[in-house]
Amino acid sequence: MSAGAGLAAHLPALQVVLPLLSAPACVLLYHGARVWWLAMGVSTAAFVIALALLAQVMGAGPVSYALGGWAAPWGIEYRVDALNALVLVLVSGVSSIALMFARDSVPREVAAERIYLFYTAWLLCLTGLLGIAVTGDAFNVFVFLEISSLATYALVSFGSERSALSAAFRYLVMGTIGGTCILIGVGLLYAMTGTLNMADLAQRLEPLRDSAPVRAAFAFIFVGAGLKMAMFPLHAWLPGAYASAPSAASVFIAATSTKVAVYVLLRFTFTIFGVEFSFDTLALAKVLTVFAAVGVFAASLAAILQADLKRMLAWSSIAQVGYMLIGIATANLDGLTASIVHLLNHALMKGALFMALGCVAYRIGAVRLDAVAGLARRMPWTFGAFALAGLSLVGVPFTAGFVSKWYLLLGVLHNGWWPLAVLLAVTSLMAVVYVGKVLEVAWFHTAAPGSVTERAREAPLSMLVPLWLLVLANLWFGVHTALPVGVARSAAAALLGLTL
Amino acid sequence: MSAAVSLGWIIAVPFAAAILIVMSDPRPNQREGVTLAAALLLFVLNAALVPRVLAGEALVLHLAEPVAGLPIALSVEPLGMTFALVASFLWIVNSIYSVGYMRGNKEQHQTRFYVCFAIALGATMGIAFAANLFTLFMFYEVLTLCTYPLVVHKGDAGARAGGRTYLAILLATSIGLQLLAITITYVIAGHGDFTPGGLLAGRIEGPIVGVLLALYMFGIGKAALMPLHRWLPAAMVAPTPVSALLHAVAVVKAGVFTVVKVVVYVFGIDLLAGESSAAWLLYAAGASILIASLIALRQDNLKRRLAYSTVSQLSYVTLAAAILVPISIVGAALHIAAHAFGKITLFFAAGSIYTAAHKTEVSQLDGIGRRMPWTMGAFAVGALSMVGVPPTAGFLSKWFMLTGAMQSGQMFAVAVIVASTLLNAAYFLPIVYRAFFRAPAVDDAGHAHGEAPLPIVLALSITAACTVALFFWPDLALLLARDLAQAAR
Amino acid sequence: MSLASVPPALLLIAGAVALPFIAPRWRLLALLGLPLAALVQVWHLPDGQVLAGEFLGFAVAPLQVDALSRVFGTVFCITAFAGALFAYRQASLMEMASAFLYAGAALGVVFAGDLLSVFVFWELMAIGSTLVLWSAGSTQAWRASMRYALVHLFGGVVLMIGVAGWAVADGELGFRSMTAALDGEGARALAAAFILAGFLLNAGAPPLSAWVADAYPEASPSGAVFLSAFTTKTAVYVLIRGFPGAEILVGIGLFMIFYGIVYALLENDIRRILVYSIVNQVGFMVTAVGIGTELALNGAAAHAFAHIIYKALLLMSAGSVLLVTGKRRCSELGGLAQSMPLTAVCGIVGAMSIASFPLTSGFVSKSMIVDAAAYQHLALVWVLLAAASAGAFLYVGLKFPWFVFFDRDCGLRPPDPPANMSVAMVLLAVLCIALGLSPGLLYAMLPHAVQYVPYTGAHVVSQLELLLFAALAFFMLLPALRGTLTISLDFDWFYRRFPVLLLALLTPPARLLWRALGEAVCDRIARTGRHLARVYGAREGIASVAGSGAMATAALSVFGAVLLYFYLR
Amino acid sequence: MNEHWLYRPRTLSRLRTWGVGLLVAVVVAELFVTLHPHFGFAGWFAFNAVFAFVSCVAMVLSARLLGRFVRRRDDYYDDDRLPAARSGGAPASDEERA
Repeated sequence: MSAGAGLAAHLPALQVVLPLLSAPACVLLYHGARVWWLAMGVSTAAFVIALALLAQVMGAGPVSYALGGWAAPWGIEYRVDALNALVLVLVSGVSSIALMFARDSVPREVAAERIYLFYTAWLLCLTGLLGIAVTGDAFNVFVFLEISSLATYALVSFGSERSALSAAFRYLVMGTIGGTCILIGVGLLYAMTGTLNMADLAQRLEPLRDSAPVRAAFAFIFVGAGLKMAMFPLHAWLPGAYASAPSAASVFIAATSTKVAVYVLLRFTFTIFGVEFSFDTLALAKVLTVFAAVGVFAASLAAILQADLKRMLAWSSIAQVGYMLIGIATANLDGLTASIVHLLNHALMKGALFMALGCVAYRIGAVRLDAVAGLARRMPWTFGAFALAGLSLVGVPFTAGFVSKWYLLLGVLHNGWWPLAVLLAVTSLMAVVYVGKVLEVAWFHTAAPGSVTERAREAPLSMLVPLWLLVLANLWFGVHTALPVGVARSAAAALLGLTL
Repeated sequence: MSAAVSLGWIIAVPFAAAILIVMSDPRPNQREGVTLAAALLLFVLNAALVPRVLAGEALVLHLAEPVAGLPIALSVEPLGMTFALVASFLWIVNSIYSVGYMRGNKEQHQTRFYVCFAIALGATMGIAFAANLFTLFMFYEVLTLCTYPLVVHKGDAGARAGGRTYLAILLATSIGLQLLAITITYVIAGHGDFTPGGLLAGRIEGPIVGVLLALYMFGIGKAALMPLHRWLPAAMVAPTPVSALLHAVAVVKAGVFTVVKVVVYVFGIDLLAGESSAAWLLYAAGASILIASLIALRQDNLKRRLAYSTVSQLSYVTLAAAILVPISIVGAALHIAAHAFGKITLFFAAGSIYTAAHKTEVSQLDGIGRRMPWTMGAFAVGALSMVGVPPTAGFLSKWFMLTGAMQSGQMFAVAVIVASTLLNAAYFLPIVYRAFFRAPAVDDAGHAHGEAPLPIVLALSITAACTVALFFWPDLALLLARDLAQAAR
Repeated sequence: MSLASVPPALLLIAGAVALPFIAPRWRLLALLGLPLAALVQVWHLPDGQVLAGEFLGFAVAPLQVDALSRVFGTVFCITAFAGALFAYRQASLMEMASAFLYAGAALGVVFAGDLLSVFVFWELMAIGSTLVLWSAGSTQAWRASMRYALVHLFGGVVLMIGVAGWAVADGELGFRSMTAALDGEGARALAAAFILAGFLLNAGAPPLSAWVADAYPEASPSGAVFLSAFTTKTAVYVLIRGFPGAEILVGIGLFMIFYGIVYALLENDIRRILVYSIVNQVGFMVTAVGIGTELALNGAAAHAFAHIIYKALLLMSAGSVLLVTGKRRCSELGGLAQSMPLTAVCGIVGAMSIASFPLTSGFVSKSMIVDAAAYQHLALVWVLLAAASAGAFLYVGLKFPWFVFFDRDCGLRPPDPPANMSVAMVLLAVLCIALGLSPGLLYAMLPHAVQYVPYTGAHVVSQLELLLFAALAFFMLLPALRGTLTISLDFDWFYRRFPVLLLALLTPPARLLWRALGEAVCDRIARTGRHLARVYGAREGIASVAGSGAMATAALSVFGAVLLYFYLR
Repeated sequence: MNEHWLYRPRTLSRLRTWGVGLLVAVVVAELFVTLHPHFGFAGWFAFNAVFAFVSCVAMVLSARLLGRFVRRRDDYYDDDRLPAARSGGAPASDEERA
């Protein structure tokens, strides 16, 4: 009992420490299968912990945990409220499902003797992402960001194609710039306030709002986060990275890393700098809407014109990030709810889509449009899943995608931003086009005679199960919206300083 | 059985039927038996509702609320009742017809055909009884998706091309424009429940009204308002029963039904009548009536000619709604029923000709009326109804449209009706003349054929009879339509 | 609906529907029996509303009887009977059924007590007559019938607009005189005007008079008989009931009279001559309705009665000629009296009647109209009517019989037509004479009491002068009257030729323009597409995986911009 | 001789004389009846005769005059069709089908 209670008290720490410690353990275990089991176990444990935390938060309000017993603001505080609880669940959950998928997928794409390194990187990445979400310390955010980023570069570089290395390198360069920006930003804040604890920062910044360094800090952090989340003009690293990473890694990264960056932006703009400073003084909304709007449109258009399907999905991810930014820009309850729900929903749909492509890659290697001609008749389950997830991406009612898009439209229209509403409609149509294109080719075109497609079989169960888990999640959260919307709403309310 | 419950059943029956049909796959008789039974049951359930509707009972069934503020609910109102009655009755007839047609032409994938058909009817019922915009939109999309397999039934390149156009236009318009319009409505009004007098009444004014109206009218692609009509001719690659029940009744009527619902229950005719920015609809509808007729004039393929005639006839309903006086709303409601009976008869005839004589072009029909007197007789009745000549149903709706037009002094509408009457005659009468008064062309003097299989002849005779009967006994349709006009006030 | 109140219309329409199912040997019985039964019913029905009900929310009276409707009902039944007798051996089953539908619809109109019923039967009549035309089977007949059908559907819609407007303006649709409303203002006036227009179109009034001469001559020999009887006369009937004394009708009527004469004078096709004379004679009736006195209205009704009979007779004899010779042009005929005396005699009787020779039906009816004008001291009208009477003798009373049965011998020696046709002709010829000898028969039926006495010495003498000197003019101008192989353009040019010309004129430039536009648009689209593909597509432009250096600079420039922005705020 | 009696020269001349006689007789008859004209001019002697002759001549001449403008060869309309015909809507004319 007391043990249980004690454990419960240390959940925030465990959330990070567990994957952190098990990462080196992977190196020791070495053997591929065993490593997978470890990673799987740890990730699942992390997922359970995250759920427990979410339950706590929704029950008893924000949880604060002083690392090493040093009370904030001197020590490092782990602070969990609805928002980051949700992010924790998302990250750990996706990681677990992606690992299920990875079991058979990875050996196909990663040389056997390097698999254990792959999972090590995976766990480190997980650590970083969870850490960013869980910590209440600005500098700590930077540290974990770097951990996750470095791990991610590694994961990308495991890709089988030679382009993977260059993509990873490019990602590294941009990621480092982003990291540095954030570091400088945090440094400036520390210089001005002498504290790194977020809550503390928020208070001490009150008087210094109009000072140039604070504005600079804001700019640094904004751009830094923007780089990490591939906000439109800063997106160039993403397509290559997602496209050339191993399928399982693509699933994991695509579903999580940008989301966490969005979380960081939310945290800083709302919790630390505060709404009125960010939106009234600096009129952040303008910048965001411009970047987001252009991004959503350009990225969707690019997605339509891609021949490589993973690249297509990567572009659509950039567009989706744009949606989240629009939601943030509205700075009203509905808009923010939309962004936060979309963190989750986009993870679900994009995860599913990348998994489907993983299945395709598993069977026929290539994931180019022309290669999947007529494949749907050989892999109906895979493409059935792809279709459903695609509908969710488009935002058809009764899929998760509809929920977030609906709230987003509400938020946008509350501010009377008609043009944006139209833009959303148009880009949804573009989504119809690029998803529909794939489906049409896969269902109605005929395979080139003598191609691998003709001999292809349905993907193995071990990959279909996680795939369909995500698809069903898409449908489930499309109908039972109470849970995600509820959490997101309270999170949004907290960010806006409202009380529901 | 409480009314609300029976509402639930009305939605449930077709979907249940679909499942049963799947399960009875290898056994055609059982499969078609299930279809027929379901159709009958559905019609009975609908008919049972009529007295309650006429009594003015408000029947609401709250199903779920997936997203806060977006309940999925059903409710009965006169227009929906009319639509549901017509659709469910014609489903019976069409099932009889389908049996004859699908077997007569030895079509493939018949089970898939009947399943999709049942689902389509379920969706149609959902549209007819939707209590709010969101529910309606949802079933609207279901209808689009579940009719797609029917359109591409043949599976060849042509069918796929047609299906592509079909899906592209319907999805694009509904997701791109209609959903946006619906959202805007929810934001402005706070809810999307259809309310007599219009749920936007008094809430908006100025150019935005015209814009929103445009979003709706072009968002409702199924109403085939030009230039968004292309999907309808494209859908003609489908087997004739599909063209008949879905693309002359269920799907297209779902479109104009939504149009009328939007005009009456979302905007309210007073709001639109008072708003100059909404005036464009009348002219758009008129233009699409005339242009479609002119195109129909030049089609030699019988089904295509019928398709374009449908496009123009659908815009009749839009036009009637756009006249914006209660009496013309009556016309709109009546035309939904009247055109349904007439046009399904025409399509039945086309299918009958195809089955018996394997002819698809108008120019091949010389003297066919002597071999297939019942088919072509029914065709003649349907044609007269399209022209709007008594004693056929078409006259009723035309009468109320004209009365409305005269009442509101809309001389443009009057002129359009005059012109389109002549055009309709110009492209339908030649067919009748050929069939009955020309000697059969020389080439097929050799191979003789008689009437189509009995189920087909039976079906088209029934619908033709209904087309005439509706003229002599319009009372029920009229009562429902008048109630609708009341709600419009 | 008890047997006593069966509408005469229903008898014929039901007959039309049933006809195909009746065994051939009973058909003749049905064909001759039904019109007689209808005739009996017409006289058996009591006055006033026999059937009444409610339709589309309006009180309707599908069966309402008074003297006026009885006059027309009677003559329609007689014509249906004679027509059936004349037709039944040659005409196709389809034609007979159509003719009965047509006649039934006409009966429906004259016994309709409300505008809605009038309209319904009006449209039925259009359908029936179109079917009669179709039954002729020739391609010319087909095209003419399409024009005919479209013109009449147009008239139908115009009428419907009027009725709808009347329903809105007046609230109820009883079929009464609307002359007053016509002179008034606003919605009622508009509605009345539409109704009048609809009626006049069927009467063959300008500007759309051309449909009569365009369509009727294309019908089969028997078809023309039916067609000549019903459509235009129902129009006269509804005018008498709906617009008595509407001045505008006088002008329209006079125009029709002289239109008929002039075009008939130019015409070569014998049946077309007779058809132009329909317009001319209906013109007399329309004028009478315009004059609007009791005498004038009596005259209109009486003249309609007489006209239907002698016009049917004329078309029968012309039809017989066409049937036995296969020729329809004056210039190809002549001297047929030698071999078909009966037809010739009947034709002459008809010609005398239409010229309103004393002792013929035309004399007793047309005189009423002319004198009605006189009694109203309408000098000009009277003069024109007198001239027209003379002209009538000239252009049809003489031209038709002379060029067909006498004049130069065309060398043909065809026999008289089959017995049934001859009998029908004789029947009608006898009727013409009978009415001429004892006008009382006719006058007794008329809606208003009649004190009119046609046979005064003065009247007879002056009429004879008029006619005989017209004859003198005819023979003196004979060369000028010979038929030529020509047709005469009419208003129908505007819907027969003008659109074709317009199309021919506009198509090439339009096509060019369209192609040009199309190419322009296509090029633009293609170019935009290529551009987009380059900018957003796989390897270059936005989607390019730029070198890390480029990316870094891009990122930094963005950063610079943002920083600047936040400073300047 | 087999010629029909109507066409014997004697008949014709006889008819002509009878006709002229008839004309004269009708005019003379006017002396023995009392006209009661509604209009003054109608009372003039032989008014109807003259009026009929003149007006008929006038009508014929005016018709000829109009004829100059409206007369066409009687195959003038033969190539016209309903628009539907161009798309096989209206039946082709017999000569085409032959």
